[in-house]
Amino acid sequence: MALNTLTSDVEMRQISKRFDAVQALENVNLELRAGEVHTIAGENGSGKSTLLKILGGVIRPNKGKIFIAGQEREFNSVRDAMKFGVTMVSQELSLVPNLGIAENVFIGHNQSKNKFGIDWKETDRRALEILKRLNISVDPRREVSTLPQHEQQLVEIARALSFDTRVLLLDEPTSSLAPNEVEALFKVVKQLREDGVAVVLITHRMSEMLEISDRFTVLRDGKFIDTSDRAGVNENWLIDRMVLNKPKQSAHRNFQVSARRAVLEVKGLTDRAGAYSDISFEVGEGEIVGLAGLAGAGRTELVETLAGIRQRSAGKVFINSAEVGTNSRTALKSGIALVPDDRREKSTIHEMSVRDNLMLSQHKFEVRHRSKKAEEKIIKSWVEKFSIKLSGPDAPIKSLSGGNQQKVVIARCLQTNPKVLILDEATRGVDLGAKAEIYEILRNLADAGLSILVVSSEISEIFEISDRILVMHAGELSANLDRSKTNEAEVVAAAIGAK
Amino acid sequence: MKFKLPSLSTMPPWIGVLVLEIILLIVMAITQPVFFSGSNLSNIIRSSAIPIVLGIGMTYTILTAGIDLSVGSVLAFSGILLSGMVELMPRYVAVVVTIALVTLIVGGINGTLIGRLGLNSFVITLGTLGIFRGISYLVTNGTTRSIDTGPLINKIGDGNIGPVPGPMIVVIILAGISIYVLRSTYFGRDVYAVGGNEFAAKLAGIYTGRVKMNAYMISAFCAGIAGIMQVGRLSAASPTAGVGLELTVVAGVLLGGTRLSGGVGSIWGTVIGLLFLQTVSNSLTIQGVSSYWQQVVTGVLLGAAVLFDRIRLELSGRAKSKEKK
Amino acid sequence: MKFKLPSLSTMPPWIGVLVLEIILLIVMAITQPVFFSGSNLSNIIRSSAIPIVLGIGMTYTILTAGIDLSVGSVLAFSGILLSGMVELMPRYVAVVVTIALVTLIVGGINGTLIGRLGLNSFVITLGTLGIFRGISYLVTNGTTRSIDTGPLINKIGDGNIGPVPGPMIVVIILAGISIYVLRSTYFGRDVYAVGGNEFAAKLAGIYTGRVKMNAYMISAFCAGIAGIMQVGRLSAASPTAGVGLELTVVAGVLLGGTRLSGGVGSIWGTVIGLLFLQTVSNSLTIQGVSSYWQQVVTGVLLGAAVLFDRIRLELSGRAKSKEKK
Amino acid sequence: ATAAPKITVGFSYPIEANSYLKAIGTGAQKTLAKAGYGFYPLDAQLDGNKQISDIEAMITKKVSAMIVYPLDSKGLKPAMKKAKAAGIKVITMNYTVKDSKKRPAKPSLAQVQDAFPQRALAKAKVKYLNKVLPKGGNILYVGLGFPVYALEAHANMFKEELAKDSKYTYLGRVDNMSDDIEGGRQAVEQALIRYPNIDAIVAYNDPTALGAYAAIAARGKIDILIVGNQMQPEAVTSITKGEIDGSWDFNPVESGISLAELTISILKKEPKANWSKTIQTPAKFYDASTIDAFVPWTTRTNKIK
Ligand SMILES: Nc1ncnc2c1ncn2[C@@H]1O[C@H](COP(=O)(O)OP(=O)(O)OP(=O)(O)O)[C@@H](O)[C@H]1O
Ligand SMILES: Nc1ncnc2c1ncn2[C@@H]1O[C@H](COP(=O)(O)OP(=O)(O)OP(=O)(O)O)[C@@H](O)[C@H]1O
Ligand SMILES: [Mg+2]
Ligand SMILES: [Mg+2]
Repeated sequence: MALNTLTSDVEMRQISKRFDAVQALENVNLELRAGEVHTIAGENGSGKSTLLKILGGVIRPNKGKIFIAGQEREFNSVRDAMKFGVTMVSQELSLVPNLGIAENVFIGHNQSKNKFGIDWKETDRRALEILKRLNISVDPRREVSTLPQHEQQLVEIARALSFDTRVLLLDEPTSSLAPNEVEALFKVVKQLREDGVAVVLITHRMSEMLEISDRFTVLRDGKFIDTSDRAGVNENWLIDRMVLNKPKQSAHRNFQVSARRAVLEVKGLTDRAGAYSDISFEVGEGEIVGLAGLAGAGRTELVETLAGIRQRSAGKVFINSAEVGTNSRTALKSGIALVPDDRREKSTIHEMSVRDNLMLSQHKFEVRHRSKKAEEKIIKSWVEKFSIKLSGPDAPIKSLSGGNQQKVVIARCLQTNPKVLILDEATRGVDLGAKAEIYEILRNLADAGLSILVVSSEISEIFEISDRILVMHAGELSANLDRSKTNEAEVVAAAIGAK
Repeated sequence: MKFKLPSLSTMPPWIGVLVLEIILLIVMAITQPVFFSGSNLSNIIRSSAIPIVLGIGMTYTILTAGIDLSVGSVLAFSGILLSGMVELMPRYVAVVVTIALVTLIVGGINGTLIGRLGLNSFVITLGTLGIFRGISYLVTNGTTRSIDTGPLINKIGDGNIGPVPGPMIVVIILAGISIYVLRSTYFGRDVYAVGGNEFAAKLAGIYTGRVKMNAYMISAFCAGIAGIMQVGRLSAASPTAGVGLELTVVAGVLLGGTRLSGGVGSIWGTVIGLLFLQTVSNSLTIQGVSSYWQQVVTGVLLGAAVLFDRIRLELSGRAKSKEKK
Repeated sequence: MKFKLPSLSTMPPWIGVLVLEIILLIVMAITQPVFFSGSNLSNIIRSSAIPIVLGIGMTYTILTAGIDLSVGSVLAFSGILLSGMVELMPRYVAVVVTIALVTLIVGGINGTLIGRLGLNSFVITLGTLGIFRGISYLVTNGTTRSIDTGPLINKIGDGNIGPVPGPMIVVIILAGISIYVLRSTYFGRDVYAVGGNEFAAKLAGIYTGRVKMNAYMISAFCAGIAGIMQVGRLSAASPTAGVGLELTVVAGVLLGGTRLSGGVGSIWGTVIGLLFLQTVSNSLTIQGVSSYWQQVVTGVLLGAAVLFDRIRLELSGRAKSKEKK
Repeated sequence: ATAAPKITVGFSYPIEANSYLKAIGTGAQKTLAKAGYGFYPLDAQLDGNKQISDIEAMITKKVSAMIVYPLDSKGLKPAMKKAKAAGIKVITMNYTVKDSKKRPAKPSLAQVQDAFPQRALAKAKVKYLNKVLPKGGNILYVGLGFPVYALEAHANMFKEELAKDSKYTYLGRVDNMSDDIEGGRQAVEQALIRYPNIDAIVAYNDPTALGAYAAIAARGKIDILIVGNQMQPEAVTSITKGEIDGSWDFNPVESGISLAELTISILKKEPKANWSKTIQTPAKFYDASTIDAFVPWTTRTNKIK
């Protein structure tokens, strides 16, 4: 074995980690070779992130050993891991919101210095260089808190690339990225592989892992299941190992677009801060409308305005011909419920229980008693309906895996008896099984007459779920298409503004 | 029958303070038997009642990720308002009117500026602290007014109701209601939600501004009651009452495990935290520790209390995984 | 040549306070011409120097999402330490030794407990507040000690260096260094990172505990210097110096736009915020406003200052779109 | 090696970190010790509720008598009544702030008054001004920024007495907001701007006078008379150097001795005629010419043996 190969060989042996009641990892093994892309596959909550965090020095295992180039090493801090060239992009965005982009890229290890201290010009230049590899051009001094989510994700990846890395850990780096951004990222990853870096990738998108990986390790319920080279792996191999019960693939619905009356009508809506302008469309009863577009098109802003959480400068919204109020409470009352795009920041309250999170949109006269019994009955029904995995209704929401948290948020919205349910990137970071379950839930709800608006950056998802497709480009509605009469090329063309 | 102790990590955060309190009580029991006389225990309870009542209100505001520094001066303002009211109307009416006015005026100002307009709670309530202290001085020209409290006000602030100290009854009622409100009502849940994640709370249809406003109204309400209790205790309304009390109250609330960043905390913690501070002060006095040493020892015990909680988390191994936040 | 005004939304947050300060100056210029006499302006600068020096240290701790309530009593402790040191060694050595000791002892305690062990900064520094106040009383038995300051200490705290007030030089040096450190050094940026998102900072390999520790060391260092300045100003070391000063300092820092939740703020803001508070106090006395009314008016102006900043954001339309956070 | 004293007397300070109050306490303590009584001092640290707790603690500790310098005599009444009901003799300092030798209101059995409530002090101050400013002048009073009765009573009496002498103009009053030297300095600095023609500054205590001196010295304008009050130890050298022109020794040690002697008489059940009254401690004036005759408080307390 060549010397340089040896130096970045990593082995994790018999790793176990316990959080309170949850055994997140149990005797898991992972072996990384220099110059490979290694995918860790598994359902939500199977322990993928925990494994990466241990290798990244973020948390310490209860048991198990880490070997770097055959030497046993103990990682007590991120700094320790960095010493051995381990760099990590964590699943949760971890940028410093009020600092600039370039600064976030080089946070903690800025080497640009002149005789007056930090050389900001040089810092900007080097940051732009890395960002260019990822195909984005932004003002390097801009505060990251003003960036949309996908660009924040890219900044975070750029941060990892700014290190002299031997082992790169990427925990769901693509979940919020647009296809062209994923492409740019993969190009960089391939280059790193050429350079002998070991890259660990986590993603829930089957196509992505199959496209780029050289090796696969599958986890289930915190246990090591299997590992294999690319050659032995296909979609079925993965699904067999990741899940116990295969999700059923349901067919498209037959839905007559023009057949039913409009439930949601949007007329001339314009954002106060200018993210979109003059938007008009309708959603019919029992209809599922997909809202496609490139990241940054203004879809999130649009649906947040519909939900009454963002200010408009013009336009009106109607539900069943009655005008909808402009704050979130009245919007909810009129029947608009939104599942927002950022679970961590926008929808769950981490310190509260599942019960409180699920019942959060139930508003009675405020000092009214909440009947525990009645609430538990409601929760039980949702838990059964959506097969949410939890230890009990009073378990903290943060103890649930991402997919299960998302189901709780959807249940919260449905519990308000909405007339229109809006989902913004609702399956982001959700595993295959849960995704299929959510689609199934949505179809059943639509069949029962609920109008649904689905915002998604994944064209395949848009096509899988929608009856009709709206496309936004640069803050304007650029197309309104019947799913059965269109194709992906047409949607993409509308999204990039090519008429 | 089996009784299972909760694991270290699932214990409430005020358990460290409680353990320290118990150690303190044991030390006192051994060294100063007089400490456990009925009258001394009653003294501790009586003198901690006012900070606890303020602390209950403070817990609401800190839970919403704010703070109310005005409580000490509002306590004085309430007493002085009462001294005016008792001359115009029967005492029990005066009590109700005073509390109502304090709640509306002070709660209204703090609540509107912080809740509705979203201004910085620290600066705003530091402002109202000055305003109501100044008004109290101006109205009374700095002098204490004797008040013939009558049985009602006296019982609330100082006397016994049956065999039980009146202030203790007030604390039990207020704490009981607050525990219920925070745990089992829609409003209580909204308080935690607003402090935990304001955007999510707003999206879920919670009127976050109104919830915060109400928190400051409740804090003013509690300060209003504390003001009446203070009058009962002094048989007088003093414009200097409660100077500097806000820091003690905040310290007690934080000792009880309520997070200054909002969303986490409990009334139980507040009661125990403030009871602890009062026990420390009483114990040191009974021990005959000089006042200069008292300040030093109290400072050390504050540190010990938070260190204790840290050690508990460290032992339970949860501390490491909590690094995230 | 063209000069473009920054848009409302990109102005620094202390702009509201600055505008209010300017309005105040104009009002004073019209109603009380003596206000603008050289000696009065020098008074304002001299008397605001100590809070500003404390505020500079406080800015570091608040930027890391903490707080240092001990500054007022550490100021007293530093003066008393100096009063002992000047008897043992030459004055300039005594000054250096005093500041070094204060930094190591106080900064070491606060920094270790808060930075290394991650304990609650509010409770810990309230504890050290009591500890160092108590020690100051114990050492002096509560009495003020006269000190023959000599030219060095006098100049630092009170005198002129050339035509410029000495305290102003101290402020300029400390503020200048801090502006540089916070803007252009790794440590400075780490301070912002730790306060802005501790998890992210840790993930970036920053030793967050060490950064916080250093912030409390710097705060103690500043309090040490402020203690020397206080001695220079009064030719005496008093154990009661700086009682209650911590709240004023925090208020000034927050007025200057530093966020209590950490990660956002500037030394410029702190200087302007504390200068504003001192100008208010000076103006009200010059206007002949009674001390009771002064408290009321100061309270109102605190509210006005944050309201001003709010109005600016509202006008710039950014306030609404920033609701997210 | 003496056995623990059986009879203990409590002493409630409004704040111990004040050299004047501390001298009263020490004077009382030593006098009591000489007579074989124990001493149990407690410090309210300017907090009215703490003073109530302190009195309650004294009841718990079953002191035989307590000497109380109330922060707020009205607000402390209920607590003192409880002490009385528990059979504890209550002796006070500055309980009433009227210039009168009548016996104090219940539950205080007897009290000592210092010079603050005595009109004689206000009169003496105007007399002193007549001596040093015979042609008259503009007078500034520096008071305390938060209310303390005895001080306010004195401030008013001084204003009244000054008004009787038309040579003098009462310019106004500024306040020391923090009751320390720094507060005195800031108040006077600002006053010097507002009133450019001050001839004399009359301060409520010596730390404030020291602050006034610091303010004036910083302006380099030293032709203003500074009249101190209370003769705190830190002022003595300033008077020697002529920085402060004069101050009144309030004789706190003697006040303390009087308090202790009253207490002893009461505990020994001496005839009521001997103690049922108000003892007014006189103040004595010192300036640079007489300061050498001043006996420091600590020397006086050390003499009690
Ligand atoms: N800090 C924590 N405290 C308590 N439980 C935790 C914590 N972190 C993770 N867990 C639990 O450990 C298990 C594994 O979590 P992990 O985040 O590693 O899953 P994952 O495979 O990355 O899932 P996903 O695909 O949803 O990201 C889950 O049950 C999770 O709820
Ligand atoms: N806080 C903000 N301040 C300024 N501009 C913003 C802010 N948030 C978003 N924008 C801008 O608004 C536009 C649309 O934002 P966003 O990317 O969230 O829309 P989207 O189409 O929903 O994209 P995504 O698929 O990432 O959710 C972008 O140009 C973005 O840069
Ligand atoms: Mg994960
Ligand atoms: Mg979006």
